[in-house]
Amino acid sequence: MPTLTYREALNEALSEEMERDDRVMLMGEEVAEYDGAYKVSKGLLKKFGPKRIIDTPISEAGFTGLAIGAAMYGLRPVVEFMTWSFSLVAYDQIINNAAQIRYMSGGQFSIPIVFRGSSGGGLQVGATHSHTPENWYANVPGLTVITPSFPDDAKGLLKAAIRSNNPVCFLENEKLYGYKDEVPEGDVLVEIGKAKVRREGSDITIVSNSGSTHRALNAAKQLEAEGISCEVIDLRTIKPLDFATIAESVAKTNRVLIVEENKPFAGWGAQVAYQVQRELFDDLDAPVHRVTSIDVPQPYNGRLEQAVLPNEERVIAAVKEVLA
Amino acid sequence: MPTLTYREALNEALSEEMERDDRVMLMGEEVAEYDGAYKVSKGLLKKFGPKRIIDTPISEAGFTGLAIGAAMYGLRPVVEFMTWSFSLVAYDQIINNAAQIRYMSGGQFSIPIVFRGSSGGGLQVGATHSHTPENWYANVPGLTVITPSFPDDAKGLLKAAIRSNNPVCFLENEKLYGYKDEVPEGDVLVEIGKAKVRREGSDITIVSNSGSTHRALNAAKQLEAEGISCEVIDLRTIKPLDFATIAESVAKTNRVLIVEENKPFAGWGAQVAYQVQRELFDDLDAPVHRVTSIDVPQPYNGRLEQAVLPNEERVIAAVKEVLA
Amino acid sequence: MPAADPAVKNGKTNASSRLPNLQPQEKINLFRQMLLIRRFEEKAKQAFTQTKIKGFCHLYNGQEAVAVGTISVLNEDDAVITAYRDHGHALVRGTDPNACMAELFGKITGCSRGKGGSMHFFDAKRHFYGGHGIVGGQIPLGTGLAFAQKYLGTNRVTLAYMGDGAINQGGVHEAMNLAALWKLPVVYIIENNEYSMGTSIARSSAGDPLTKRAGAFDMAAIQANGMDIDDVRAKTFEAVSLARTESQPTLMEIRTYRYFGHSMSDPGNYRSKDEIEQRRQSDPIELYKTRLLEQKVVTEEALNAIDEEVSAQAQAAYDFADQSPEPELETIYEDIFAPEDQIPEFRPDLREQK
Amino acid sequence: MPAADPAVKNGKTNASSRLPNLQPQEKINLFRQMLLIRRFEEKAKQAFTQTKIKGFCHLYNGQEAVAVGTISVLNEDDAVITAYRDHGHALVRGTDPNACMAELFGKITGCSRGKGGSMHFFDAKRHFYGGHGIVGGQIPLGTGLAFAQKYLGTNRVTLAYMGDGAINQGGVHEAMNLAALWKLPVVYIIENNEYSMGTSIARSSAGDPLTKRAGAFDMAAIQANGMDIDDVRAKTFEAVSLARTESQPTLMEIRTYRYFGHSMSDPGNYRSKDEIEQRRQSDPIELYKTRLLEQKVVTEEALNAIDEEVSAQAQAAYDFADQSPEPELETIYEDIFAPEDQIPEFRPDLREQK
Ligand SMILES: Cc1ncc(C[n+]2csc(CCOP(=O)(O)OP(=O)(O)O)c2C)c(N)n1
Ligand SMILES: Cc1ncc(C[n+]2csc(CCOP(=O)(O)OP(=O)(O)O)c2C)c(N)n1
Ligand SMILES: [Mg+2]
Ligand SMILES: [Mg+2]
Repeated sequence: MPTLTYREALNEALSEEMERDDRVMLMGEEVAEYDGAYKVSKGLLKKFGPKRIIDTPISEAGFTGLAIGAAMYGLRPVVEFMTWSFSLVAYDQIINNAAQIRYMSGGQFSIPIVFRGSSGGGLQVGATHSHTPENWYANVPGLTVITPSFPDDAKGLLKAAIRSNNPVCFLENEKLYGYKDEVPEGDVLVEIGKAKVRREGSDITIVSNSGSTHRALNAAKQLEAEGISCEVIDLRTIKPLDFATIAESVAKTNRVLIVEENKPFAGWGAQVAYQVQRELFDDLDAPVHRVTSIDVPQPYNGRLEQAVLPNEERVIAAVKEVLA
Repeated sequence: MPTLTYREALNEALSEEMERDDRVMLMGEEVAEYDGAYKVSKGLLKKFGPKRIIDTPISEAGFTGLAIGAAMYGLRPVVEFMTWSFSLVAYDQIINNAAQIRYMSGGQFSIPIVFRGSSGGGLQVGATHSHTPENWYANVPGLTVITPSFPDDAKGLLKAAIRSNNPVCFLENEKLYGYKDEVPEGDVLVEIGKAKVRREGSDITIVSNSGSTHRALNAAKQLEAEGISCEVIDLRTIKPLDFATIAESVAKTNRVLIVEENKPFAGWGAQVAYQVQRELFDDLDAPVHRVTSIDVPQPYNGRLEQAVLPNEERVIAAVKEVLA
Repeated sequence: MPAADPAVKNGKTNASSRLPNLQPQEKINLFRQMLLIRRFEEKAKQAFTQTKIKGFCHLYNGQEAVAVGTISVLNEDDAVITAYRDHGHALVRGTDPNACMAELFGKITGCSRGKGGSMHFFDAKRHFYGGHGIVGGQIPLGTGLAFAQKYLGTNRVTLAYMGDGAINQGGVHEAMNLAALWKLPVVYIIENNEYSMGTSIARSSAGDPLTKRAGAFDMAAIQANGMDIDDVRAKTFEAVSLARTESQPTLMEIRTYRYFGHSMSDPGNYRSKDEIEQRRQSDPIELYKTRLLEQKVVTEEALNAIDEEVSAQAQAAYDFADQSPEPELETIYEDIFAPEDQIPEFRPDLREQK
Repeated sequence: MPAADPAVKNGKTNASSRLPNLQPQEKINLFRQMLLIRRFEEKAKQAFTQTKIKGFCHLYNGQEAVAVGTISVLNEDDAVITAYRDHGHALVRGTDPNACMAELFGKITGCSRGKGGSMHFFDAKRHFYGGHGIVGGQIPLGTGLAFAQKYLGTNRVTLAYMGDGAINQGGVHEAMNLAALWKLPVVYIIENNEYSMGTSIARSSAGDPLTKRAGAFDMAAIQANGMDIDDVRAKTFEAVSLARTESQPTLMEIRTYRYFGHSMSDPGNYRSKDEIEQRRQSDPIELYKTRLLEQKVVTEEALNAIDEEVSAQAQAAYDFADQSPEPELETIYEDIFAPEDQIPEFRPDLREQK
């Protein structure tokens, strides 16, 4: 299998889907002539031309709304937010229009659109640029939220998202763009709404997503040396949640730790915790724990930021606490 | 004790605090000459003049940001969103600026500001106008979220919010504006961050807020006839959460139901459920359940909307399920 | 009402052909459409008072010449999108009055299956893209319709309506910049009825007239007298031609007036009865009626017959709505997601959610 | 660089007094300030390359005359707010270069205690209101500063800066409408360096020149040549006077240029070396140096001595930052909430959160 970076995998997904369907177009700041702020769209302008790869002014509310309107009309836009932190100025368009127009119109208009871009902290870009807005979108009826952790999923899920006839929020992770791994060749889709066991284990189930999956896996490796066997579930899709995969794992481990970069109060991990105790109450040998970001805005200083994020040390400590 | 409507209680709070401190001013659409879309600011223009009671254009991002800037400069603005649903176009200003500037500036600037307005569904105004955005704000470090259910709390908490030196999201409930109840006279504050047991009981703890508290209380009354004794905790403040009051109650009842109008996925109730199972695992005789809105956009039709909301029937059924 | 300023244009040529003269029957039809809106809304008003209609209900009374005049110069497959004051636009686009009234009543036979209500009418078949509740939010959407029309090479255009208050939303400016920059075939229409709820335009908007907002983006702009349907038609025709032949956007400001409150819930104390009474003197329907009679296009009797017809239509709509069934509770779970056809369905049954 | 258009004003009178002639020492001081910014940022550039500075770091190189010229006509207690390209503004406002560099290094001695970084400088004492990372987000804030200045009767004014790309944010238009409507003492300054990241202004903004955006709101507007500090001063003085004496806002467009990439991470392939080289010919510091020498205000040796001084200052700032301690981990929990003094504290200890 060829090895690609997460960035290249996304790029391939875009390129293949644009090739397949000329209603698909990409729009965002610096996506065309600059090849994307994070180079995800590298080479696409050359390949597809300025009609389909479109640089926008810094007008997120405007071009997000524009793309939703275009989707109502039958196009299948991919909107890049340079980072998801900048989607906040377009929040209304995503919530009220992308998510709701189909319902409000009694099903007359579909909104086949993908909102995508980098997200998350860890690169010392400060509080305004480091949001992890999964739950702000996952809470909203009508939206699907995807957060891939590995190149294969990045590619396969983005392709699926573009083929979905409904609005998808696709949150990439800036820290992972350079991450390299095997990606199956060709037209391989990954199913939306399916979690993946990225590591098998028997003592505890760790549920995570995006960058946190990597922290969980690293922690699991270290814990193995201490004789603790962790099963790591990468959610991949945050909403809809693949509860079946979690349940299967918990039936085996009877213990759950959630690792998420979301700020703690009503992050998606709270929802997972709720469902686990609700559905699997009798399976649980210990309460569900969470390792989340600390409930403060993101500091610039690197050491502080690392401490705010759900780092491996905290994951290891939490695993031991759940097992205690 | 005099009897006031929720609306009048809010009006008194505004009036008294503006009288006390002339840095307090009110700004929003139709708050002045129109006396407020829901008449919460009735008479205030006459009393305080156009310098302090200010009608704005329909520019939520603009005047929200303006008010935050004014707060940085030492004013204590109260910003009325005609409804919280319209705050979505100002989301960035609230999240990135109101909540974060103090932190990013290393503590140099405080943002003493109150964002307030009506929220919630139930009045058949459709999906764009019926949001219950508690968790979109409560998830954000730096913000305090208050949702009063009764006139006394509406007054006492709004007064406290205005006197806080930090940004507060104060979510009123359109359905409650006309609700009448006793309100202590004079300068009585209610503590932010403290829940209140609105009904004592021994079989189950119901945790709720805002309009849902009333539904919970009605359900509790009906259940009493069937010999089921419900304790109803009105959170009042969503964040920070008063976990102590919940814990005390659960120690007695060992069972918890959460009733919230939030859409279910990672609503604030998920956070409460997480904390309950985490901290009170051994106290629990049954999993925590939630009654939330159904995970669909708000329909216009009244019968459908009532079914989408956490109505009393659903609360009663859920209580019985938890007790089963 | 103040005379509309002469057309303001920012140095754009107008390559349009001439607005064709109307046949008598076409004129009568314009009259009929305006009157249908009025009679329809009188029924709606009554139904609201009877609490058969709930939520917010914004009447178009007084503004009828705008929707009828502007849409009359469109082709059937051009796109229309507007705000929450949308009954007129839907009716003119051809949405069945029965379906419109049924939507107000929240019935399953409504044009949005009872899910949208007054503010959220939709009719895909008739290229009516809503009915939008968030002030200004429809303007980026409308710009996107025009974007898609151009992308797909349709030679169609979009009319995107907003109120005078909506012009102060940031997204509106962002969209206008995009349309000017990318040369999109969209006509922005400000229905300037001088008030946003209780706020007069002087208290909400710097820059007079509002067409100056187009100047910021070197965009064409034009004003029309919204009480005179012929003026509305002529000016809209220019703008639509610019959009269709040169793919250039225009900002239109159409001066109009609403006689009733902002919505049914508004007592309207911010303006005097005198002011309203005075404005009623230049009622667009009366004005056009007089003109048609002067032109001897039609007799008074014929017009009265039309009134009876459309009144009957409105009553029939009321009856239809009233007798239509409520949506089944099951419909709560419908219309959220379009069925998938390129990937497997992946959404769990919400009914099973706990 | 293209000559700046003559001042564009929308029919506003200018009741200002005359801009006072500068004393030689004052002129030299302007030179010193510009050079300090440049030398400071050269050090910052070096430190970034050494990975002592992280995240995004946007240099002001080439634009120095804008911050120095505009702020030079302010009183000390007037307010300044800008975007993420904020090093120059902070230094001119008087923020200690050591504190600025330490902020870039993320140290506790930084002007935001290491929490803000390059994009989020703040200095309350010197009326510097940041340093803001969201494009355009600072413009409503700056409008609010001016609102408060007026509300409190201070007779102070606010300068609110943004880039040419920021002008396309909706909130910027909303704020300008508010300022014009409510007559707020704010001067909006577009630092038009012709690019927003890699996007040239022609590809981002309809309407040329950008001062037309003010016309939409009947707001005063004026252009200045940002390479010529004297022109910047003269035009800013007019705008500030209008704000101070008549409480009227102005939109300024100052034409400038940045020599380096958008941020340290930008290779800058979207423009040619030739273009940059050509622009460097009208470098604001060199230009002013030549002028001062021509005016015989100062000798070349004296200017060289100043260069040595500010270079030493920059080096000292680097050393200070390098040697400053990291913030304690405990500081994570500080600066979130202002202490309460009118109500009881009500927030639980975050350290105990699980
Ligand atoms: C973003 C937003 N803010 C506020 C409202 C509440 N609101 C609905 S209509 C309206 C007035 C709009 O006036 P205008 O644009 O002139 O349109 P008109 O009602 O006159 O047709 C307001 C403030 C809203 N729906 N959306
Ligand atoms: C809302 C938002 N969108 C996008 C960005 C990313 N971004 C940062 S700076 C920038 C370009 C801004 O250009 P301009 O306003 O001209 O300022 P300059 O960098 O030239 O000083 C962009 C797109 C952001 N920070 N905020
Ligand atoms: Mg209006
Ligand atoms: Mg620029």
